[in-house]
Amino acid sequence: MIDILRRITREPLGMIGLVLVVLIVISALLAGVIAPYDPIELRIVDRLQGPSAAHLLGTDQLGRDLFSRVLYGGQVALKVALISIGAALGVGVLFGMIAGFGPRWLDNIIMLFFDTIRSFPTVMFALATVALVGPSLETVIAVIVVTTIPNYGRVVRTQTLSIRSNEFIKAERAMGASMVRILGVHVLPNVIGPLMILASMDIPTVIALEAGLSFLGMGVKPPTPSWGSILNDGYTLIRNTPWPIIAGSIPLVLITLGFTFLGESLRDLIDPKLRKNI
Amino acid sequence: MQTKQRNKLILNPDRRQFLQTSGALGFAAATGALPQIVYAQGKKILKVRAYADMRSLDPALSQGITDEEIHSCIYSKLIQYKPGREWGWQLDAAESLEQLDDTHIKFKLKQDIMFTNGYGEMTAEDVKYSFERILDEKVESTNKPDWGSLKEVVVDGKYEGTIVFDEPYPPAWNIALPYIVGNIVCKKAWEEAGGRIDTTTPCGSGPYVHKEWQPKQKTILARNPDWHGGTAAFDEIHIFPIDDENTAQIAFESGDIDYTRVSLSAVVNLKASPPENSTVEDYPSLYYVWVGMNVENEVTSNQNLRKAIQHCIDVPSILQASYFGAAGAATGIIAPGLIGHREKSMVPPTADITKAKEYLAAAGMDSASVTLDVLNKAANVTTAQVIQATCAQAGINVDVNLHESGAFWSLGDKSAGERYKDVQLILNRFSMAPDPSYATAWFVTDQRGVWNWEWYSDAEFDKLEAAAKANSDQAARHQMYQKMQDMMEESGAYRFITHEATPVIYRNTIKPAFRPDGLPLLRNFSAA
Amino acid sequence: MNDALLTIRDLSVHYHTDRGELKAMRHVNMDVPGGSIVGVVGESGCGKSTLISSIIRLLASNAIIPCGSITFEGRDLLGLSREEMRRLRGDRISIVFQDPMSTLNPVLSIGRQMVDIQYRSSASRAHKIKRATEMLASVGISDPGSRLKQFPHEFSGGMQQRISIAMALQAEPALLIADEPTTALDATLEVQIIHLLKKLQTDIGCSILFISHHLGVIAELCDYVVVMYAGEVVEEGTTREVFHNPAHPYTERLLRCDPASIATKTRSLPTIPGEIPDLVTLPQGCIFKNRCEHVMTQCEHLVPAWIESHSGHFVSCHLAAKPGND
Amino acid sequence: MLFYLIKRLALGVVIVMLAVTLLFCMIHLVPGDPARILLGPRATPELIAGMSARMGLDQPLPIQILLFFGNLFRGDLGMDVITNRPVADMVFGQLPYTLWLIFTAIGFAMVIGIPLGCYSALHRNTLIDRVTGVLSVACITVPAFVVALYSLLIFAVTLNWFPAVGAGEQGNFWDQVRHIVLPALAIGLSWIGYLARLVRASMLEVMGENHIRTARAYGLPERVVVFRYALKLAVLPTVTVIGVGMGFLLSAALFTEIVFARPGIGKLIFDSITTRNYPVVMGSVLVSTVLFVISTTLSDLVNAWLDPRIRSSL
Repeated sequence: MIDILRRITREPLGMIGLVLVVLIVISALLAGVIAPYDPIELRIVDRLQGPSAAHLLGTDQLGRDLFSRVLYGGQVALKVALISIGAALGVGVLFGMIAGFGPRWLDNIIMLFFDTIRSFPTVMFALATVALVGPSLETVIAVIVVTTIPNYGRVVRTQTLSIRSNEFIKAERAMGASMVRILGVHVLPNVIGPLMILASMDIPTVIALEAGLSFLGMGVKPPTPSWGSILNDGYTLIRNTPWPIIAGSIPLVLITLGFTFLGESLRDLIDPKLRKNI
Repeated sequence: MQTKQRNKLILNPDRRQFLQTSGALGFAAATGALPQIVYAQGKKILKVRAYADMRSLDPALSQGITDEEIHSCIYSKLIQYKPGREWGWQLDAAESLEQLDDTHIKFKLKQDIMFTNGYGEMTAEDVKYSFERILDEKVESTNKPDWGSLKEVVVDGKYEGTIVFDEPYPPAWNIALPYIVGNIVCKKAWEEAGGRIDTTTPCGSGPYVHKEWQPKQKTILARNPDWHGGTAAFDEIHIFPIDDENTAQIAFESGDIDYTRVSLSAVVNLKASPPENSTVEDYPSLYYVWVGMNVENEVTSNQNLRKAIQHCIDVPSILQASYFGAAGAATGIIAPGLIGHREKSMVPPTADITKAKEYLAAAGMDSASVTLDVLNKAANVTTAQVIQATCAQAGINVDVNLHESGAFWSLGDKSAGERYKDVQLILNRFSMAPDPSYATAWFVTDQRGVWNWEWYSDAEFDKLEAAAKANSDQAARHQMYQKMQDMMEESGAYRFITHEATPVIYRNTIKPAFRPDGLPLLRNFSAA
Repeated sequence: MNDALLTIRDLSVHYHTDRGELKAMRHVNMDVPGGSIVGVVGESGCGKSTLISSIIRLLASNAIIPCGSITFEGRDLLGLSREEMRRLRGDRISIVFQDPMSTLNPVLSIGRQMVDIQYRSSASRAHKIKRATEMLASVGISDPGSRLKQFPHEFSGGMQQRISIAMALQAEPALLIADEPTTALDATLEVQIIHLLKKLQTDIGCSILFISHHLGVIAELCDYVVVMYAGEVVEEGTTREVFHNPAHPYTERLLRCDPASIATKTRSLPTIPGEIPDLVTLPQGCIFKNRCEHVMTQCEHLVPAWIESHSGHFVSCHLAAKPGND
Repeated sequence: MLFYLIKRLALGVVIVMLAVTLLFCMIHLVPGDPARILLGPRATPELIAGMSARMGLDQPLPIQILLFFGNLFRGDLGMDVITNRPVADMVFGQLPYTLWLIFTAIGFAMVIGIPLGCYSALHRNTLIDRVTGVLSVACITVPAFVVALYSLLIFAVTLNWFPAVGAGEQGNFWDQVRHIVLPALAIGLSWIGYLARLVRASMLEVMGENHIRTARAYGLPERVVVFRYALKLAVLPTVTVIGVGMGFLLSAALFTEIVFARPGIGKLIFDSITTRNYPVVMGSVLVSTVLFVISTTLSDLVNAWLDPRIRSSL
């Protein structure tokens, strides 16, 4: 682990990625300490200001400090990303393994469901869900979980299938090893690497999705600060002042850069195919 | 942007009543179109924006202001709204029009008004058919209430007739004759079509004819060479449905259109540096935005709590934050310029936290927690957050629930389950036509659980509402409507916010024509 | 060995790594005489692959060559431009790789690949196809004409290796490098491939540099053998001399722990206790000292010299240098 | 091969039916009475009941589903109760605009993204690789609506190179082309970045494979090695991603159709969902899931065409 970290820091892009991710995570966690203002406190007299020493990224239409909102928005983004990807991973791994190791008919059914979910345009699924339960952080998370499960499930299934046909697994099954043991001991460790890489590259996608949903007015509840809702407000204000949309875009771009570079250098390091050049 | 779209459809249906759209910004407003004159291929073309796509060419099935903007170009009415800053009307197909008594209006058509496509001359029979079909159950017109107590139209001659009401119906002059249900269609053509039409029309008699509809792209109107009123100003009018106000403004700036409503947030900058060769103008609007409180809900049934909340809501802050200072505070549900408008509200626009705390104490509470349901449009969300912040100062915690439009508009619907009981505070916005009866109709006892989501009920209010609609004494009506708003406010179930505003921008190559509420009268647009 | 086709002198190759310079190959000397087969033997990590890569100049991007020369047909390969080197590859020097299943491009037909590598020739396409067909036939593939249209995955591993050999020899190179061409194959196939190579070598008259860890194959095929350990050549001589008279303890151990080597096929090199030293921080003295049964005091500090223990038989060991042994 | 196609299509039909059924159930649960919303506040209960009946909403759920499939079988997607037009006409009237938009966007993305990815992979860790890396990731992130808006402000308003809104004059091909450039770029930008990263990664992977070493060992010119031997393999994942990406593309199309006021199926779906115009929702969802099935099948076929290993496993 430490070895991998050390190797990442030797790659300029990996280093940038790591620094960005650490920076964003820390600033989100410490938002309460760093943020110069209360992110939900209104100061209507100070509304729609450009960047200044007092307000690094300016203020929004309610006079709230955008820099503080961006910092706190990081908490929402990370929460959405971690919870939804964690849950999607968990369910995806479970279903993927069942599909890979279970009987053929079960595999077919699960894959059919995965394909069905994927065939729905995400936005439509989100719209229907939001209409059903109303916009909130939990809704966003639920939508993301459901729509990303197939991604992980498929990877796990493929890995499981290939491991299943391995000689040593066959031998172990013949010796009566339980399914749970085989999955836990042989399959899980094999899929965890690729999944982690996939997940780290999915984090920005998920965060962007939250922003998109907020843009359609289907994101988090006010006054919770989220990058999507900052962008959303910014869009309607854009002919008045560009600052809110810029403030909303910056963290989104940074976190995507961070996780993508980190994910890619992880992959370059872990994937043996790429590694042999080193 | 978000706002735009989702509402659009909804808006249309009710053009009159509520508009939900985003509230402030704009989409809501049913603006229509914007023009620009293009002399392409030697043709003079007016290009305007509508906030939504056309739905029907049949006035009976008209679903809102966008449809009416088209209908008023291709059909004639006895009278039309007069462009300008004050509400008024002018003759169109009628040569004369006269209120005989409280329940009879006598009209005489101009001669030689020809329907297009060879359908012949317009007669009093056509007027009778057009008006009475609105009442016909089989036509299923949702615009039926606009005709109030219309009984029948009696034909007195080829060109003459009498409109007969069961009881006095003064709103006819404001919202029936010059508006949607006042459009005159050709009896013969409509009967041939089976009594109603959809998206093509057999004939019209207005300055323009309907040439083509490209769904979600544009509607094209072309000059009617045989128009009785002279020669229409443009060879063609192109109406583009554009939901998003940012996009509409960009379309204007890039020269794609000649006129549009613009968003309130852009107005300040536009006025400071308007695009070359264009004019920005402010018009008031008739929309009314208010916070309603459900008097039947366990929490908000406490009148003192409701009054505390009334005093907690700081309208000037909302006007700043959500409406960019471009709209004024509302004193009730009836906008300035209309009969029944109140000069001031009983609870001043500015919040009074001390008073709120007194009411809270009177309610026997030192703090409270309520929910506020809002439609997920930018302005509404901003408003909700201002309310949240000021209420917190008085110890009232407001939990904001966002809803997308489909869910929002069924919130208080008692036929859609039990959800209506959970409504506590609701930020609402209705549109209306220029007669006060249009506004008060929703707050009577019968409307509880339909559109009266506050469940406000007062026998005296109901009585006044019925009487005011049928009273032809304008001064008396004025007082009655003022009184009704007083009653609403006193109940504590309403906090009036604003009537919004309609800022428009147009190219100086055209001379636009607007109703006093800033909605375009396309048939009156001309080249500068 | 004077009129050698390929001469390697004092060749070192290092890799830049996170931990520092990895000295993968150090001061290697070697000759491949014309028309002969030279075997290179050693366990994995001994620098065999680096050796091949440096001859054909396809080293990884983090490799550097601090010293040495590679002379082929009188030209110093290290001094050639990339373009000149590229022209040499596949024409005068060809190579057959270890894992036949991944050697050929999976999405192009065999015929396409065999025609492509004749790009230097100005012959017509039909002629090139004919040439490819002949080559396939010569490596024992039946119905070569129609099989040209097939893709690698439609052939077995042994077949694919035959195709690789056909491709490598198509241009009748002067030097064929065979990098463990039989490791991935089973014993019967291995024998077939060995015989095929030998036959073709005779027909074409080329030299072969044959890399293997399988002593039996080396013994059967090669005229000369070079033993590598941890990036150094530790012994070199005729096959007969080295096998019957191993002068380096490492060679001795190799032969000893694989007594049946000539008959039995092994998947991996016979195991010798101990590990290869860290090539980033090289130990002082003899590189083999930590695993040597005969380790002596001078081995600790002194690098053994490269000496000719018999005529044409070179070794790098203090034992060989002992006066008594002379 | 034929068998495979038949199997795929049968599976596709099952997926579509499953999706539609799922949607029916969701619709059933979603609050908001479509008839009431469509007719507005002045509608009487009778009018609402009449419209509900016309939309088939007064039937029990299973009957609604059966009716839908029954009509579908006869090629009937139902009628839009608002404009009284067949839903099929509405959907197929809007579909071409979205398809052109998506194809153009993907075209941009492939023409720019694939070469960019190749270049980065072949010049790994150079300055240009890093700059394109940062740029392409940044492209991925910036939300389509922001790109759309700024491209309008820059190219339509300030520079006036392209028209701002709409899809152009019907029948005027050149005008339609001019209208598609900005929206296609707005969607395509993130795909340019995405494809560039993807191709870079798979190119790096392919370039590390043994057969590339073989090709080089035969002295094949680098040009041939890269474009004939490596690229074909490197684009395989791209094809799959584009095939599966149909859902994302439809979503992205929605945003640009809103901002550019373009006609299209994304907007049709969005509008009909928010107004609870269920017949239109069903029709357009059906078509979009069919699109997804077709595009994944197509991408599998293209992969099979490119990769003989897949071909022979079909």
